Amino acid sequence: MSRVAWVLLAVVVCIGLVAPFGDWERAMTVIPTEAGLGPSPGHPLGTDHLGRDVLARLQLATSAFAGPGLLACAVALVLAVPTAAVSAYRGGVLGSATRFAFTSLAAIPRFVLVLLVLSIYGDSPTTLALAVGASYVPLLGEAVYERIERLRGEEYVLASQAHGLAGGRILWVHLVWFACGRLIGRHLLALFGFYLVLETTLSYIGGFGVQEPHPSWGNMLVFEWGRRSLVDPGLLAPGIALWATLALTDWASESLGEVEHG
Amino acid sequence: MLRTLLGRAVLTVSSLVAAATAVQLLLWAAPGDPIDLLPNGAELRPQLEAEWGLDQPVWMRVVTNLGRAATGELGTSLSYRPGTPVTEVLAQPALNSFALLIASLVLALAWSAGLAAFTRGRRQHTSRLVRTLSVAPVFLLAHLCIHGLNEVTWSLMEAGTIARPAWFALPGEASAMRTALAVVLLAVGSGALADMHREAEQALISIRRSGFVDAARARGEPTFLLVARHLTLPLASLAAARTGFLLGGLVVVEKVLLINGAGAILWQAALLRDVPVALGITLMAATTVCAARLAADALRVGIDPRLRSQA
Amino acid sequence: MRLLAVLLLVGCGSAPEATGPTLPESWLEAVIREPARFEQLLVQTPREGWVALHAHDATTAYDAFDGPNPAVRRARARAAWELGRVHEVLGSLHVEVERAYHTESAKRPGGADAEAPAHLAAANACEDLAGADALGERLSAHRAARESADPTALLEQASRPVQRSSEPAAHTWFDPCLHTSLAHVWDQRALVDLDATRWSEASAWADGELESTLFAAWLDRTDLRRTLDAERSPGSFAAMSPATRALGLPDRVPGDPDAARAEVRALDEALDTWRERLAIEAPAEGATLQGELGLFARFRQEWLLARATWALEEGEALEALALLEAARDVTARDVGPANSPRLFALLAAARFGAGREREALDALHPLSEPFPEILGLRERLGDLTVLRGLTRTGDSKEN
Amino acid sequence: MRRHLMPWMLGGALLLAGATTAEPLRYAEDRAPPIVNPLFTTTMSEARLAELVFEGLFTDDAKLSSTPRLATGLDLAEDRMSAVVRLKPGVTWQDGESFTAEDVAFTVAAMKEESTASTERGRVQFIQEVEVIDDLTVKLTFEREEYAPEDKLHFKVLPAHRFEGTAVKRSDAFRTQPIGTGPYRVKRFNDDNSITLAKFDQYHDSTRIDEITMREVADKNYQSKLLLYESLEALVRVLPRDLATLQADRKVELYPYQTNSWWYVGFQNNRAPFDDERVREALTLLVDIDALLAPIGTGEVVSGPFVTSSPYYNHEVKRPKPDARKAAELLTAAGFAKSGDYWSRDGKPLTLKLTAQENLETAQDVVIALQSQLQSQGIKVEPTFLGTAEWKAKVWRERDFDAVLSQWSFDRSEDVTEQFHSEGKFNFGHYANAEVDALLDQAKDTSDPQAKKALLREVHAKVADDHPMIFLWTLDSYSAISRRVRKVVIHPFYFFTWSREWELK
Repeated sequence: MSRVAWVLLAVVVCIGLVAPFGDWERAMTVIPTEAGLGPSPGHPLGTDHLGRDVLARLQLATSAFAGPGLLACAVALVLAVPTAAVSAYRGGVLGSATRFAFTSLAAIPRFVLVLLVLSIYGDSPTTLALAVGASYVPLLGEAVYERIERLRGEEYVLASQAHGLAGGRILWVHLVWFACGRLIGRHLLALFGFYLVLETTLSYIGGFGVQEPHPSWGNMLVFEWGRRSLVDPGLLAPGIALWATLALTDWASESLGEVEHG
Repeated sequence: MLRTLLGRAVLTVSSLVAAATAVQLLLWAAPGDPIDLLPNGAELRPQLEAEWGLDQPVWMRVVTNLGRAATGELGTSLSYRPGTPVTEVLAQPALNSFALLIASLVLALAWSAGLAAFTRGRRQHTSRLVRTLSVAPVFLLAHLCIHGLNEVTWSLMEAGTIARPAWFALPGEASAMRTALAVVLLAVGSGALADMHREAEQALISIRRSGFVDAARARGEPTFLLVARHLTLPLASLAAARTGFLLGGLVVVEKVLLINGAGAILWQAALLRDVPVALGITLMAATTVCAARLAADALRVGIDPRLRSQA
Repeated sequence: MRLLAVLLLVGCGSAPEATGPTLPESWLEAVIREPARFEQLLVQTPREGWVALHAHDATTAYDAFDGPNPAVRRARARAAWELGRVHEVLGSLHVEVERAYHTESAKRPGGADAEAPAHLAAANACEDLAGADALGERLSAHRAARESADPTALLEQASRPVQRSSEPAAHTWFDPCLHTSLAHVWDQRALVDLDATRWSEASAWADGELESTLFAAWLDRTDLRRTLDAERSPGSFAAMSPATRALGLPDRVPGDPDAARAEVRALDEALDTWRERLAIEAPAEGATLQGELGLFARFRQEWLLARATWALEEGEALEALALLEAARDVTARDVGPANSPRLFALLAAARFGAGREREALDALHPLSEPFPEILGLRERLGDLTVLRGLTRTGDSKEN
Repeated sequence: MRRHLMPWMLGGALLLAGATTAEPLRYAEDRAPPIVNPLFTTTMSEARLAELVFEGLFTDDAKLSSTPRLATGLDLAEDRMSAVVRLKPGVTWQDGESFTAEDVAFTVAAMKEESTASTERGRVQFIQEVEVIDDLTVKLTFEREEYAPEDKLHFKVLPAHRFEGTAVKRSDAFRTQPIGTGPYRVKRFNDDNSITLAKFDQYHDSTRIDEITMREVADKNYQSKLLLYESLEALVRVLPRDLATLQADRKVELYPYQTNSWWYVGFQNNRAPFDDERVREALTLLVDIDALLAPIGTGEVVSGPFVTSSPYYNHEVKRPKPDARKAAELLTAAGFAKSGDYWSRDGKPLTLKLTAQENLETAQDVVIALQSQLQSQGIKVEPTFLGTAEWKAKVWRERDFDAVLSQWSFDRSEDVTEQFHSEGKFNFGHYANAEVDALLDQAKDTSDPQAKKALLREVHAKVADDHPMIFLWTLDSYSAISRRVRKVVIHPFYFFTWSREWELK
């Protein structure tokens, strides 16, 4: 089940990454004569009230979260994992200082922090990606720190130190890659899901995030609401696509699941 | 016992101060002059320069602001409610948001504990169903609920089966129905219920497998009360951890359901770049999270005899 | 006159049944229950005439209904009657505008407008053209048109002002009696087809079958005959007809717009129940005819126009305005099957009566395409609007 | 125990305001008026709200001629250069103070005050001096002979005692606690941008509806749904798209409310490249206006600054037809060349930064359609949507834009001087044409209606020829009011002038 989820998720992300370079004339051109059409072979999901093809816009909307979402994951990975790993492995003052930093930053709810950053630094996809990535650092850092600190005292770590293996190799290969690999993977998937939720929320409520005429699943939902009957697929398509993609991230993370021991 | 509690309190307060400093630095580190950010910046420049003390070095500004915040003086709103002090702007809305938060926290805990007891690590399908339902973002659930509810109620009213409910379609004042909807959505949406259910389930499993429960079962005593008492501890720390997430969801729920809360005001303030109000709300959110952590620690020390003996 | 009207009312107070009115004689039931009669009518009389009349294009309808056969002549009288009504309303409006213009300009700087002869603003100056010598050579055109019932000469001169003096500014003055004469011409043409000289003698009109009643405000022939005998003004035919009383409408409260709106709602309810009953009982083809031609909507509008004319004749502008705004199909912008030209003419007259000259201009705008001769009235009404606005400071806002 | 606790907590703690006793009249606007201060009224929603809270010396009666309101009468001097106005005794402001001649003098001074920069200054230009004779009498001296000064004394009177001086600032505290003499006082500014107005008990006249609530509902089709749900009693502007459903509905009555308004895309005429008339004309020729109008409804395309039914509309000036070839010629003449798929000049593509009002749904549709059209013609369009406060700052005061999409509404005199005179206060695009200035001045002074019509038709022709704006259309505009509201008569511009007579069953 989760393998299928991974494949589908990869497809969505690929469309999102490739989309900005494609020619999305059908998604952006306003053709009043074709306004508000129902599903038809030419327009599988019909057209919105300005005559733009809904399916094309649905695909183009993936570029609103695919690229920036991965950027946010990269930022979180780069900022959180090394600091947490090194400070957990060293321990001592550095360890408790990093731990204190993580707990204090975690005191500010992520959504509030992102909104604050947007209001100060302006509202562009890169700023949003950086803000979301940075706001996730405490959560990821805390998880990695806790696990490595617990494993530091394990026999096999002490044994490899005794064998004279280089400290760095032990830390990065054994501890971070083998022990925390799945944990970090799960967190990054959750972060990608969080970025998707945040981006669609911002563009749904308006004022921030992707604005019309550029499509996002959030603003597409608002744009057509009230103009068509509830049963029309073109109306709920953005909502269903959003829900399905989030479900995919959740099922995919099942394959990275671990049995919590003890 | 008192000493560990005091230690924890100092740690939490200092992390709150650190968080507040980080947020202030965020503002002063912004490129250019923060006053240019404001739409009516030019008009307010003299008043702001004095109030924010732009001439002083950054750390001095941070210290003075923290001093003022400690005494509860958060400056005046610039563009959201120009001229009114932030504390006055946030008084009533903060109360509404707080009540909403507590209600949804309690509801989420109740449901996740109930579900955990029901699934107990076995019923995989139910947990996957809960996860799939809960993964939907709060705004999408709110959107579907409002419009679905309106359409269904309207068709029922037109068919004459029900009278016109008071809360129906944009009532005059906030209605119990809309608040109830907000609480439910906050407790369920954006993965809240799924995460809490998983953690509650793991806590329940570990307690049931632990030694003293087996011993009690051997003695034939009812284990339910024992398990319940020991479950409160992980649930408390779970609640403290989830407060941060729920506060984030609160902003969305209040904005979409038009509830007069601090979250909705944060959105407006961010849009209007009303920095003092936005900082004020961020500070309040951070304080709530730290207070929740402190409460969870106090509860842990209070209940768990082992911790008490170590002190 | 008033006594006769009351008599009419008392005479037919039949209580309407619960399932809505049953008027088997009415043209609505005739067309919907027996579509064959409608088809037969289209065979007997020229089809294009009825298509044009349905589309409120009375001039084309008048030319299409050509032939000696009495049924065709009765149909042609219908077209002439429609045009007569439009011009009758526009004619009286133009005279009122002229009079208001003179009284207002007298109060303004520079005194009354010297160009336009004041006596032409008298109430009935254009009716009998007695004192209309100021019209100069136009007067002979008027007299010739009224005798020969041929409007072409008048229509050609319609867009040229009677007088244009160069200094100080190009002062133009249009012939205020144009529409009144056109109304006379078309009424005369209609009466000629009905072998009568006055409307009260035109009871032959009621002898006709469907051609006298189709798309009209009166529901059946007896309705038409009673209205003709009641010597009411031609514009308000059927306003008080017994058949429509059978629809169970509340009595008229003179001058009360809310009562008028309640009357319209009662009419809507009665027509809805009637249409739903007919939709069940009538053959499918009849129902499709009603759907395509919008027969009930047509009757509703025609009756409301007659009812509004009656209110206007009694000087109740706000009451007429309420009826006309309810009569208008707001989704159709121009003159066509959905909106009669009479509606826009009456709307302009009612708004002018309520002191709203600028909004009266809005109402006349859709008529400028089908009735280009309305240019004179629109210019004069524009003059009056500007005159009344001279002493005001303009106010403009966004959105 | 926990389950039982929940409903009580929800019901008790969170139910905020108590149930209101009287049934309010609830009407919806697209945008809530940010400022309730007649000195700075710029939008129709503000003018409508001011009509409920404030009053002028005179007002319009049902036949739209002037009738006394705060005044009881006016004696015009022999030489028509001055007039003595007697005020109505026993009138109190909504804060209990009594209304005196001092307030009239203050209002005129505040409007004329340079630093206040009031948008209403044009309406008191004709008064040279105001002299307070006693508490209830004031003498006005005019700049020129006046024939019916009461027609010009409809501006709203403000309470002198609520202001420090005649130089009033926009952010003056009055904006959040407005005090008038009108039938309703502002009871509460709610946080969902709705405003509750309660009946003013000591009002010097009668009014029948106890409470009026103004709600901001930006989403147009939700507005008409709310009316059908009976959550609203009145909609000020109905979209043409909803006319069919509302007309068929038995609970709602439609009233025409045209306000002589027309939509436009206004260029900033003193900012390159839009200072070059050829560029402006080229852009006008690249736009298919009918295709822009189709998605938002039915209306009529205009070729100049008047609606087609106006006495000043010049029917000889034909509306521009899309002509890509001529546009290309004009652009090349202006030094642009089409490289790749965009027109550009010395390396920079021709970009139109189009500013429009935020969450005004119809405006958003027009901006998207316009961007799509121009994009396919090789012009880059960057839309920005501004909130009300930002719009006022950016467009009205700083005039910092390439092009704006907006709509002007006019009362019966359709006076376009403020928009097209080089010194006009609302001339955001810095349009300046000496001939047009002369024509407008002559039209203001003339007393011959036919001369005024000819002059303003000439203005229409000249402005259309200069292309300071793309004139779009005038929409069919109706307001929909529930049938529970009785005795409804709407003022063609200010809407609420006779709301005193309305009744709510």
